[in-house]
Amino acid sequence: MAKVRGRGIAAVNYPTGMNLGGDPSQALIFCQPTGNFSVKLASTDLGQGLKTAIAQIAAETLGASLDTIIVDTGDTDSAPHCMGTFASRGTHRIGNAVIMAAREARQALLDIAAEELEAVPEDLVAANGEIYVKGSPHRKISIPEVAGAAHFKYGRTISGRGIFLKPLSKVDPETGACDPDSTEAHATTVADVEVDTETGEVTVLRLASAYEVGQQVNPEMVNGQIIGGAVMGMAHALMESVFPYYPSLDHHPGSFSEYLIPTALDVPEIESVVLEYPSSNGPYGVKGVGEMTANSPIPAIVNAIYDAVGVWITDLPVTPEKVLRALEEKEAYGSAGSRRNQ
Amino acid sequence: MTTTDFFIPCSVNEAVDLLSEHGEELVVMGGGTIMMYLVNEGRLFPRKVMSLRRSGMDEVRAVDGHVEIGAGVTIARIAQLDALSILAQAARILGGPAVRNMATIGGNLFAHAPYGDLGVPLLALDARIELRSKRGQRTIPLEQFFAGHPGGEYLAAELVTALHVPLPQGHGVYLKLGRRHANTPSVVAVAAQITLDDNNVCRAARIALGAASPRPMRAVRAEAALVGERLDDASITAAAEAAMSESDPATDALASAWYRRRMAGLYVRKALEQVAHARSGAQ
Amino acid sequence: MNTLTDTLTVTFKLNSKPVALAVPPLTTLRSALREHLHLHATKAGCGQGGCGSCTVLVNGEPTLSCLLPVALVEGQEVTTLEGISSYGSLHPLQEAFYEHFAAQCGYCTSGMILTAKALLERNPHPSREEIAEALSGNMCRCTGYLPIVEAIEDAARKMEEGQ
Amino acid sequence: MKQLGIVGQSVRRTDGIGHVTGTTRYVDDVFYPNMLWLKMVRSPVARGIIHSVDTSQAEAFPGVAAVITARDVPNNWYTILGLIGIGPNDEPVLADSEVMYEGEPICAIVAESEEIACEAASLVRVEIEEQEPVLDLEYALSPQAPAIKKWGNNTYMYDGMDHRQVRFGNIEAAFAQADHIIEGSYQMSPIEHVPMETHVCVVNPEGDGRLTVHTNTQALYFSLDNTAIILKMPTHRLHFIGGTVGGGFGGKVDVITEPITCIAAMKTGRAVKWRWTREEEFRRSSTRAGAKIEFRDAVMNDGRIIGRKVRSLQDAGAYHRHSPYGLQKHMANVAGPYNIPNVWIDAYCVYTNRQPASAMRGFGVTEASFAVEVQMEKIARTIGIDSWEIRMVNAYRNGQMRAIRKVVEDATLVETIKAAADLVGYELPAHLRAMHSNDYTREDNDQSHGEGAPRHDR
Repeated sequence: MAKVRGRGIAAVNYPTGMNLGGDPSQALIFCQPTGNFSVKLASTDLGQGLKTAIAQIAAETLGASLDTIIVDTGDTDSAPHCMGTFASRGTHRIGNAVIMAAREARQALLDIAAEELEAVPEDLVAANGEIYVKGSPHRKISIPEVAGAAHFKYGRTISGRGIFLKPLSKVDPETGACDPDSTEAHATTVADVEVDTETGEVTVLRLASAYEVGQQVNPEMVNGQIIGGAVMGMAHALMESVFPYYPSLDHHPGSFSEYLIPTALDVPEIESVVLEYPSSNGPYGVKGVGEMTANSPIPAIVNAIYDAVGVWITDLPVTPEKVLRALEEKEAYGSAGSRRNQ
Repeated sequence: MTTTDFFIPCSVNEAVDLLSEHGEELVVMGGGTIMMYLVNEGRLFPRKVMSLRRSGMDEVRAVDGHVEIGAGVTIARIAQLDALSILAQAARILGGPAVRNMATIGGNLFAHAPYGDLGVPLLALDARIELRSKRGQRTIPLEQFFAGHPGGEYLAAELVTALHVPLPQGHGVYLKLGRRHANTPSVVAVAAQITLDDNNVCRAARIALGAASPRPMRAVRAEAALVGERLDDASITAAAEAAMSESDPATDALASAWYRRRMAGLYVRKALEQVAHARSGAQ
Repeated sequence: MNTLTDTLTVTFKLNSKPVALAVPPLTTLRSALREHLHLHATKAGCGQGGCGSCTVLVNGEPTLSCLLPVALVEGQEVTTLEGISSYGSLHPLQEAFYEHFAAQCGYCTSGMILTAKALLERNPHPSREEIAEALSGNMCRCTGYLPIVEAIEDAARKMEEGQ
Repeated sequence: MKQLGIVGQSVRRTDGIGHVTGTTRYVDDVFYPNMLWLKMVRSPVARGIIHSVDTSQAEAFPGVAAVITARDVPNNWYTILGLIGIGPNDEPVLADSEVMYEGEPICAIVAESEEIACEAASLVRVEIEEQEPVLDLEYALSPQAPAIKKWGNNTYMYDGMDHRQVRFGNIEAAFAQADHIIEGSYQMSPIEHVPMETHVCVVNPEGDGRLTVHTNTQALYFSLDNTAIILKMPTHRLHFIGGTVGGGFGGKVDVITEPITCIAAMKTGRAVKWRWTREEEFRRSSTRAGAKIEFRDAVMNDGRIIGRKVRSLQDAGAYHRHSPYGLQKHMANVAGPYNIPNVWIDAYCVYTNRQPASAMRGFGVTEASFAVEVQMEKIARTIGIDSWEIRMVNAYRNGQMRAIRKVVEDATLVETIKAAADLVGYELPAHLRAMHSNDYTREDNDQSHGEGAPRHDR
C-alpha cells in the first residue's frame, strides 16, 4: 500500500472580452423624481453576480448610494442591446457602458445642482447620495432634492446613454495576426495531491492560487468565482467526460450518477491571494475573472501527479484507471522521472 | 394522463391481491427512486402503479437468531441496524441522505450494477428473501433470487416482502470503491463475513462482490481458498486472485471491466487484511 | 385501500397549513408544489434524484420531491423553503447563506437550506465533515460548496446563541 | 488614481435575499394558464439518412395539440454565427434528410402535459438508414474518412484554408539552434456544463401578434435576432425576457430552445413550455470541445523556449455552433503566456458525429492552458530546470510582441507566480525574486530570436 504525495504548479493567462471584438453592450440610466436611478440593461446574470457588480459601478460613477440603484435587466422591450454574458466580458463591457451612461446622467445632475447651489458644475462633487461644493462641504444638496427640482422646477431630464464597443478585427490568414482580447488576467495555482498507487486514485489535498484580476468590484464575489472555478477545474482534471471512452460514443452518461461532479465532501483545501493591477480599459480597471479560475488547477494537478509518481497523464480526465495503467507500464518498462515519497 | 391507476395498498395481503389481479401490467414501486426517474425522463409510461409505502412492510424484528427486515424499510433505517454491521455500513454510504430516506431495502434488490449495493452485505450475511403470492409465502436464499431474476425462481406474481438475516458470526467487513468521496455508485463493493478458530484457521467464509457482475455475486472460489486455511498472506493472496478470476464485471461510464476486476481482487485483499488486523488486535 | 383513477385528491400539511388538491395519479410532489400550488422555491434540477435541487422536508426529513408521488404524502407534513420564514424575515440559515455569498445562481439553494435545516435539528453542532456529508446529495456547480459549508457552520453557531 | 468608494467593497448581492427565500424568478417559474408542454423526438443514431418520419400515432394520442416537423420551420437553419460572418449554415433546426449525431432533433410534440408529450413522442416512428459515424479526430482529417460536411471535408474553412495558423519568426531556424527539442501530445475529452437549471423556454402568443419569449439564454438580443431569422419574422414581433439564469457556464448561448417553442406557440395559439430533461442536458446539449494538442518545442539549456510548433485539433462535433469562433480564441492563446520568438501554429476545427461542441467557461483556452502548462513542466523535468524558473524565465513581459502580433500590455504572470510561491511558503532564489513584468528591454528580446528570424517592427 502506498500513498504518495506530489506538488505541481501551473501559470496561466486569460483574455477578457469577446475574441476579436465586435461585441457591443449598451446601458440606459434615468433618474426617477425621488432620486433613484434605474439602470436599464438587456444583460444576463448567470449567478456570478453581474447585477450587483453593475449596481456598484453605477453607484460609484453617479455618486449615489447603492440602495438607490435599481438594475432592471433582461427585457428586450425595455432595454437596449447587450451582446450577452460570456467570454469574461460582462463586467468589462457592460461596466464600461454603465460608466458612460452614468457620467452623462451625473453631468445632468450636477448642472441642476449647480443652479440650486449657485455654484458652477465643475466645482461640485457627488458622493453617497449628496452633492456638495468642493472645499465647502456644508454647501450641499441631496440627490432626491436635485431630482425633484429637475422634474418639477426645471423640466429637465437626468439620464444617460452608454455603449462600449471594441471594434471587430480580423485574423490575418497567413500570419495569424489578430487582436484577440481587451486585457489579460493571470493566475498561478499550486496543487498538492496524493496518489494511491494501488487504486490509481488521485486526491487533491490543496489548491493554493494567486490571481491577478485588475480592480475587483466585489472581492467576495471574486472569491466565489475562485472557489467555484477551482472545484470545477479539479472535476475537469479528475472526473468529467461526456464520452468516458472518447472518441467512442459508448457509455454516454445521462445522469448525475454516471456523470460525476464533486460533492461537498470532495472539495480540497482552497487558498488564494488576489493581486490587483488595474487594466487600462476596464471599468475602474476591471479584468474578467469568471472563466479563468477553472483553468490553472487542471495542469497543476496533472503536474502534481507526475511529481508524486513519475507518470505523465496527458489525456483528460485523469481516471484512476489511467493512472494505474501508467504506473504498471512504468513498472514494466522503467521510465525517467523523479519520484518523491512522503 | 398516461397513468390511470395508482394503488396504495394498506396491507401486504391487499398488495398481493392487486399483483395477482393486474399481473405484469402493474408496476410496483418501493421508494420510487428507480421507477420515478424513468417516468420523469419519459422512458416509462406505466398505466397502473402500486406503491408499497403504506403496506406495512416497514418493521425490523429480532426473531431467534436472525433479524427480519420488512422490504419497505428505508436505507436510512438500515443504516442504524448495528446488529448487522456490514449491512448498516453499506447503507450509510449508499447514495445521498435524501435517497436513503426514500429508497427501501426491497427496492434496492432490484437495482442493477453499479447500484444495488445492499445485496452485497446481505449475500455475505447469508440472508434469505421472503416472497409472497396468492399461493402463499416462501423464503429462498438471496443468491437464488439474484440468480433467477427475472423469471426462474422469482415469479412475476410474487412480492418481495422481507429479508431474513441471520445474526452474524465472526468478523465482518464492508468496503466500497467509488469515484468520489460520497454519493457514488460502486466501482466495486466487497462484503466479507469470516469465522476464524483459535488457531487463526478460517472455519467459515462468505465473501460477496458488488459491481463485479450484473447482480451482487458470491465469490465462492475466494471463499474456498480460505476455508480450512490459516488467514495469512498466502491464503489472502489466493482468495484475492480467485475473486478476480471469478468476477465478471461490466464496463460503464465509471470504470472499465479491466479496472473493476483488478479492484475486486484488491478490495477482497483489503477486506481480508482488515479481518486479520482486527483479529491480531483482539488477541 | 385507495383506488385512484384519473385524478386523486390528496390532503396534507404544507408549511404548517392543511392543503387539499386534486391531481393526476402519478403527479410528483415537485409538480404538485410548482405547477398546482405555485410554490416555486422548490426547483426542478434533474427529475432523477441526482441533484437535490427539489429537496423538501417530509416529516422533517430531506426528501426528493421529484421522485415522490404526491399521493404518498397524504396526511404527512411537508416543509418547503417558503415555510421556514415569513415575508420580510429570514431564518438563520437564510441569513447565513446571504451573508456568506453561499448562493450564486440560486438554483440549488432551496435544497441546500432545507437539507441543512434537517441536519441542524438532528445535530445542532455538526463538524465541517458532517455538514459536507449531509450535503452530499445536493449538487452545486457555482460555489465550490465552501461558502455553503461555512454558512451552515455560522448558522449553527448563531442558532445556538439565539437559544 | 482616484480613491474608490463602493467599487471594491464586498457588498451583499442584490439578488441574495431572492435566492435564499426562493423568490427569485427563473424561466421554469413562469406559468401561463392553459399552457402546453413540448417534448423533442431525437435521432437514435449518430449518423444516417432519414427515410421517413411517421407521426400519425403521436398525433392521434389523446392530449396532443400539435406535432412540428422540419416542414413547419420557415427557415430551417441554425444561423447562430451567421450574424458574425461564420458560414455556410450547416445545422437544421429540425433534421429532415439526414442526422449527424445521436439525439439530433427531428420533430417536436406539443401536448397538454409533459407526461402526455413524452408518451406521444415515444410513438413517433423514424426510419433511418444508419451510416458509419466519423468519431476520431485524426480519422476525420484522413483521406479515408467520409466527408460529413457538404463542402467536401471535415474541417471548418477559414478564408479558403482548412485551418487557422500563426506564423511568427522562423521555426525551423529555432529547431536548428535549439539545445533540446521537446515534444508532447495532450488530449481532453468533451465536458458538459452541468448548470443546475436545464434549458427552459416559455413562449406566450400575445393578442397583438407578438410573442413573449421567456428564456434562460445567456444572450437575449442574440437569441432574439436568430429566432427572427429562423421564423422569418420581423424582429418587432418578438419580445424576449430573461436575465436571471440558474447557471450557464457557456452552455446557454446556442439559441436551441426558442425557435421551436415559438413555432409551437404560433401553431397552437397557446403558451408552450419546453424544459429539457437532465438526460437531454448531458447527452444532447452542446459540450466543451474535445481536443488533441501537439507541441514541438525548441529549448535552450538555460530554459528559454526559442521556438514552439503547435498542431491542434478541436472536436466541434456535428455542427458549427460556436466552435469556429472558439478555435480562433484557442489559436491566439495556445502558445501560452510566454515570450517565444518563433511560433508556428496550425489549428483545425474538426467535425465528427457527436453532439455539437460549443462555448464553455474558458472557451478555447482551458484546453490550451492544460496543454501548455503540462508541456512547460515536461520541459523543466526534461532539461533539469526548476518548475518555477522555467515559467518565470519565459513569462511574457509588457512591451514584448506576442506571436499574434499584439504587444503585451497588462502582463502580471510573473507577479502571480511570485505571489503563489509566497502563499505556499516556497522561497524563490534572488534572481527570480528580482523579476517582474516590466523588466523587459527591447534588446533582450531581439537577442532571443532564432538565427535568420525576421525582426518584427515594434
